[in-house]
Amino acid sequence: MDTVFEGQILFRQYLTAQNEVSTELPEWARSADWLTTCYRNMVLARTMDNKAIALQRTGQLGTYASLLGSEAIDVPVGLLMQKEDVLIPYYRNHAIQMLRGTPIEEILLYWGGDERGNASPGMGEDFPNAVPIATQAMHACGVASAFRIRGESRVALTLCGDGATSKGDFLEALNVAGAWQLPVVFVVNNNQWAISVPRNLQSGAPTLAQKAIGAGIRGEQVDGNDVIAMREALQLALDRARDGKGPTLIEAISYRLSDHTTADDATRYRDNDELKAAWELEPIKRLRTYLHSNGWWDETQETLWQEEVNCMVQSAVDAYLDTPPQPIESIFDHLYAELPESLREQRDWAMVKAMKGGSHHES
Amino acid sequence: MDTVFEGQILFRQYLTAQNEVSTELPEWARSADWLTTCYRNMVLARTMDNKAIALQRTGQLGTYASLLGSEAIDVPVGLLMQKEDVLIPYYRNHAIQMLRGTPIEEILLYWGGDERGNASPGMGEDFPNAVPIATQAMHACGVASAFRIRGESRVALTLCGDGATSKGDFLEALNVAGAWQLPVVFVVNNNQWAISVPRNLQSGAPTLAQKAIGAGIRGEQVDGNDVIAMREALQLALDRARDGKGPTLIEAISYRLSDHTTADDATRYRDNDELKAAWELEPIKRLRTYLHSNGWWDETQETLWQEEVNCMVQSAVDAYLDTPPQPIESIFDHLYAELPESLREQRDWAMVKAMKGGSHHES
Amino acid sequence: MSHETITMVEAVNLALAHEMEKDDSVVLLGEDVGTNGGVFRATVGLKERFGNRRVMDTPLAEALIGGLAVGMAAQGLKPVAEIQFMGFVFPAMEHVICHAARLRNRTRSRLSCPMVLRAPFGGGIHAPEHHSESTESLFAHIPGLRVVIPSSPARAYGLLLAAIRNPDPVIFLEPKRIYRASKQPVEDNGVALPLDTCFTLREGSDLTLISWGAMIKETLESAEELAEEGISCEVIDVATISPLDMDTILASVAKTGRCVIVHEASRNLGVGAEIAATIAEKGLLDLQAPPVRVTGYDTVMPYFRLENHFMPNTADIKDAVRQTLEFV
Amino acid sequence: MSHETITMVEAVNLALAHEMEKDDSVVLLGEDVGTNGGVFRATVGLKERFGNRRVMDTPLAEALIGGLAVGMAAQGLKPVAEIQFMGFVFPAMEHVICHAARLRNRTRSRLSCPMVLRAPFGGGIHAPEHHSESTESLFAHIPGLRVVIPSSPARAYGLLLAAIRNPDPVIFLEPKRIYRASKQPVEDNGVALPLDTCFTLREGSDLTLISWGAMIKETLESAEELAEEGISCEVIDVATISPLDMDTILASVAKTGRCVIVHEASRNLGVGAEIAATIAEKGLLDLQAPPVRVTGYDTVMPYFRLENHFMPNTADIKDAVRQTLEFV
Ligand SMILES: Cc1ncc(C[n+]2csc(CCOP(=O)(O)OP(=O)(O)O)c2C)c(N)n1
Ligand SMILES: Cc1ncc(C[n+]2csc(CCOP(=O)(O)OP(=O)(O)O)c2C)c(N)n1
Ligand SMILES: [Mg+2]
Ligand SMILES: [Mg+2]
Repeated sequence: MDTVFEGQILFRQYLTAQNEVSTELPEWARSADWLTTCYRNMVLARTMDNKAIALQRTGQLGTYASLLGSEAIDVPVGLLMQKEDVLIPYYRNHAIQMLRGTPIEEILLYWGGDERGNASPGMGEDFPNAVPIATQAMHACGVASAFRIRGESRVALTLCGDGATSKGDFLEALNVAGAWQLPVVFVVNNNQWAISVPRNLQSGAPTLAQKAIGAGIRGEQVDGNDVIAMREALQLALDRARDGKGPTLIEAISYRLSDHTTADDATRYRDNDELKAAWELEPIKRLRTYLHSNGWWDETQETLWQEEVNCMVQSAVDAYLDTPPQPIESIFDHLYAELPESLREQRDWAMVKAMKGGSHHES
Repeated sequence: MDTVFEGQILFRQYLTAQNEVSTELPEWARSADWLTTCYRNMVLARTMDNKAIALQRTGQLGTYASLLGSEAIDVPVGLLMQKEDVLIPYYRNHAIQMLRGTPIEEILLYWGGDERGNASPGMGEDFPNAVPIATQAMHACGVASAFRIRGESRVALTLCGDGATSKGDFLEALNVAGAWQLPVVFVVNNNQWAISVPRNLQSGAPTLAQKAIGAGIRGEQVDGNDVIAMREALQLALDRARDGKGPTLIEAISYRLSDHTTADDATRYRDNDELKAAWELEPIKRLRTYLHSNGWWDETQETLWQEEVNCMVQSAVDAYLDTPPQPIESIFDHLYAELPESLREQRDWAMVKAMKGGSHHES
Repeated sequence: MSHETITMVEAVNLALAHEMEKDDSVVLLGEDVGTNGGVFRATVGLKERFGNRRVMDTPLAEALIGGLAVGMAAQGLKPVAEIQFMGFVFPAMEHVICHAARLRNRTRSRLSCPMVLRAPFGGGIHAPEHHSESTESLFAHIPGLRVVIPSSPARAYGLLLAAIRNPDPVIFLEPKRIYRASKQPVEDNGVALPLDTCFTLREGSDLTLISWGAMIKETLESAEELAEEGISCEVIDVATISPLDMDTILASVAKTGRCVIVHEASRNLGVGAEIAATIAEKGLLDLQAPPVRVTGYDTVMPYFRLENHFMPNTADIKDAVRQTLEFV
Repeated sequence: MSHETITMVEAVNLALAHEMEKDDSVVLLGEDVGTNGGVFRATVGLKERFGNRRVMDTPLAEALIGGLAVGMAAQGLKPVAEIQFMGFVFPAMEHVICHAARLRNRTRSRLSCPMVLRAPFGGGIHAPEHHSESTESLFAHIPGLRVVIPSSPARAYGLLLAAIRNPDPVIFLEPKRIYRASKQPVEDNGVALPLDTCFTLREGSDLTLISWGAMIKETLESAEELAEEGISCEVIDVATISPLDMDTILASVAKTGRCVIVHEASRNLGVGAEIAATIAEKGLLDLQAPPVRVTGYDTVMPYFRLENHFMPNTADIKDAVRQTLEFV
């Protein structure tokens, strides 16, 4: 029997949780610059995240999906994408949105149940959060197709979770990306859980990266707690896509250190020892240790930066809490470019009902 | 970088189009028994197919999907599946249906636009043809799940085309089959075309069998014009599934020698040279040559069998053409187990309208 | 025999447990229905009790959930599949519409599809986008399906038992806003409710209020408050949205001469359209006023900060009733 | 400027070619739309003319077709996506309902989704199962979409131009039974028709006939034959199914006092339900007889040997008209 296909998946890691260098470091990782920027933003991301959870717990935010444990995936994505690239995120990528220009108060606005949180001019052409799982993977292919049709050197980057890799949308998207050699990068944040469903129940495949093989595209597995590995993998994938060399699937191995969302209670289904073990691998401590050991970061800087970050987040929270709700007619005014005649009556009713004395008046 | 996964796809073939043995033959292929049975049924299948096309051309059948070029895939499937297994076919598997016990006249009835064509008691628990592409792959997993839940040693076997492998249903089905280690066999009839879309536009993957790798299941590529290879691959897959060793994906390489259906005209999009070349590889001639060269079949047998087969098919055609249409109330009577009260009025109208003098009377 | 005071979501759980105990062919599948017991706890304890062969956490894929259920049902199992929120049911539509609804008809009853597709639906719990829609109409339009919506713990119990036992596919939609809104004594007696009849929850003579699901709460409250004004409303819980029992509705409207239909879904082609159209067609001469619909707007369900504006409330219902009564 | 006598499917092709010529951002995608020119030849010649960057044969996956179109449209392209038959649209529903219909609203108009989803639909050509359904109602219920159905070559041309130019998603359903049923002179002048108004095809005083798509043929024939009996019917082609122009319909019913709605889709929650309900709600006092619906049954569309029983014909329409006129 002839072998008609052979494939393999490699695992990329430079810095272990024990602060050991497991693969020779790339040149750029031997200087402070990018890594401290990365670190600062990871701390900012986590601070924002903590604050959002606190807001939710006090009834000032809706159900919120924490990014805890994704910092080493999302911050490098946010730093490495070009402005003209397009982000097609899932619902856990607030750090990327922030780095690409969405003010924190607008991110909070979204999680506060207000569509204006998707309207920030800072978002440029980026997609809003995708709530229906994996649908964004196809939109990314549509965006990438538009780039190809117009002959633009831009990249569409999309993210999803490990659970999302089971959904047809993700798989159809990988397939068309391969068939059309689209300038798209798929990043799977394999945080080991899809709400209560563990990774091994999602798929019999030993790696999720090998789903790339089924679609005939490049795939690799990366330590998603190691920003050096993430930068290397992402830069390669982005460059290849931009240069017309086709799509890449990156499976970033991480761990969901939080509950699924604030509406979830992971202790119902998840072993506490597993969680503890995962905390040993977490990305911020790992990077901080590396920065410290190179003398690129110290306790004073840490304290100052944490203070600065607290201020930034607090003023964003204030701005968020000060934002008055949209007028009710907004639900009509963005439905179509122009209000259809047939909706005018409903819009009028809605406004009357919202007025003082109306059935839907909220004081 | 560590290698975390390695996989390969092998191509199985024993008998080439040049009547050469390319791999050592299995023991059973050194005797006439199974191979002549297989041959007879392939001739029967092709005869039935020709007749169906003729019926369509003369307005006595609806749009019909020819099986021409699939004989070496479908006849082995039909012979090797056990009666208690369940077939979940696509719309090109008439030969399997026939071999599993559906009278030819009932197969024709289906293509004549009559639901009774799916009702043959000969079909047992087999599914009817799936018209929406790839949906059957999931039903097969549902059937296989039922076997697993009840602890039965049965296998669900499902087929689809190369085009169908792009659809989420197929890919989600492969994935769950792997995750749950279901007793299911997926056979892809890669006949190189999905209506007008050639195989290379469907996917960037060099083989379709490697979609199994993405799902973490066994996959292999087989010469779908070589019944010996098909039997070997199928038997192994069926045995493994029955023994609880998990699912298999078989990519059978064939060629759609016909138009997509009788409603299609392949000359609009397909090169005639390609078609000619494909005829050189076709399965019936290949097997006949092998049988002849072993002295297991001769011209007299051929003539006699062809006559017999013609009679069988003709009497099925006669029976089909003699079948009166269903009464109109049949469209109500199988909608629910019991007719909902609210539909009684519509059913009554329909019957009145179908009566002599009614608006829908057909004489 | 237990006779507990329970919530609607507990009643769902009770019915599932009852039927799984009684009938081995009943199996559950869906996302997070196993160890987690469902994000609303509707299936809590069932995996522990009946094992993971019968309570299956599926990969994250709704088309798959629909397709698996069809395959299992064709094999004579009675799968009860959960879609985590109705807003995520769309990938399963092809299996529901093209297969579940048709398997019996397609095979002239050789095969059938006794499955239930459960999904929590509706707004009012301040949930994220896509977690609050009411699209029962999309299923109700499809011949071969049944669409059932309970509005109380007892009806959830009895109707879910009926849905599971029914030999055809049932879309069972659970108004999550009232999952825990109130408790009711529910006897775990295995008695199913009929799937072909509306429930008249309150008799009245001036006007017929027609509703279902979570809005039954506001509808009943409105009727109560209107009674204090001397207005006597009959309240009908449609419950079996499709096939629709128009006889009960028409008889009530023949008696009262006036009706107001209340639903949370968008107005255009909401189930209220069919009810109003049929009343006009078959009961025109009974009507002393136009059949009025009090519904969500023909807009996308707003994010939760504005969602209360979208949903009808008792003031809206009472206004519509008064206006209808004033019509001459 | 050509002014040819063409069929409806040729008019579709003409409109596509016109707009692709004029506007680089118009692109086509779908199964077999390229070299093959579509299974009905609606896109024939366009790949040769505009290249395979702008005319894309997709892999066989309808969810993908929907999802790609959303992504392209968000980028400012104007994708015209073909679903080969409406019976295969269901995998694309999630993208249509959750994304196309909402992208503008979700982003407060930062992004939008100017896509067209074309699909041939309806029965009467003796096609296999799933090739003959009429499920326009499922889309019409969804806020944020437009649903448009032409009934003649000229309206196909003008409405398709309007659909492509429209800044929001349009579901454009082509009644394939009349793809080649008749020819009409169509001037390739690039003039679009409005998307917010019904077309009154025939004036009349006794009764209003309301229909769309292929059934317009039978409806007009019925009106003609009834005219010979001295019955004067107004005929309205709804065409823009959603958002629905009820003003034109209500004005006509106010004039005639009677109406019959004709559609091929199943009755329960077919678009006729909304029309009848709104007539009852807003035009009750104008009605001299119940609004009657002549429709397909609430059954699965039968395989083709019985399909003619399912579809309304002129005898049915005329009976309904006479019956409505006899109502007192
Ligand atoms: C189509 C769809 N089905 C179900 C859900 C409900 N849901 C939200 S998140 C989630 C799990 C996602 O897990 P994963 O893809 O691993 O991402 P993670 O949240 O772990 O980052 C589910 C089932 C949804 N949003 N969309
Ligand atoms: C969901 C769906 N989309 C589209 C179609 C129309 N269609 C019927 S057959 C076909 C091509 C199938 O090609 P392939 O899977 O290779 O099978 P083959 O017919 O070549 O054996 C298409 C697009 C369909 N039946 N179902
Ligand atoms: Mg996850
Ligand atoms: Mg093929």
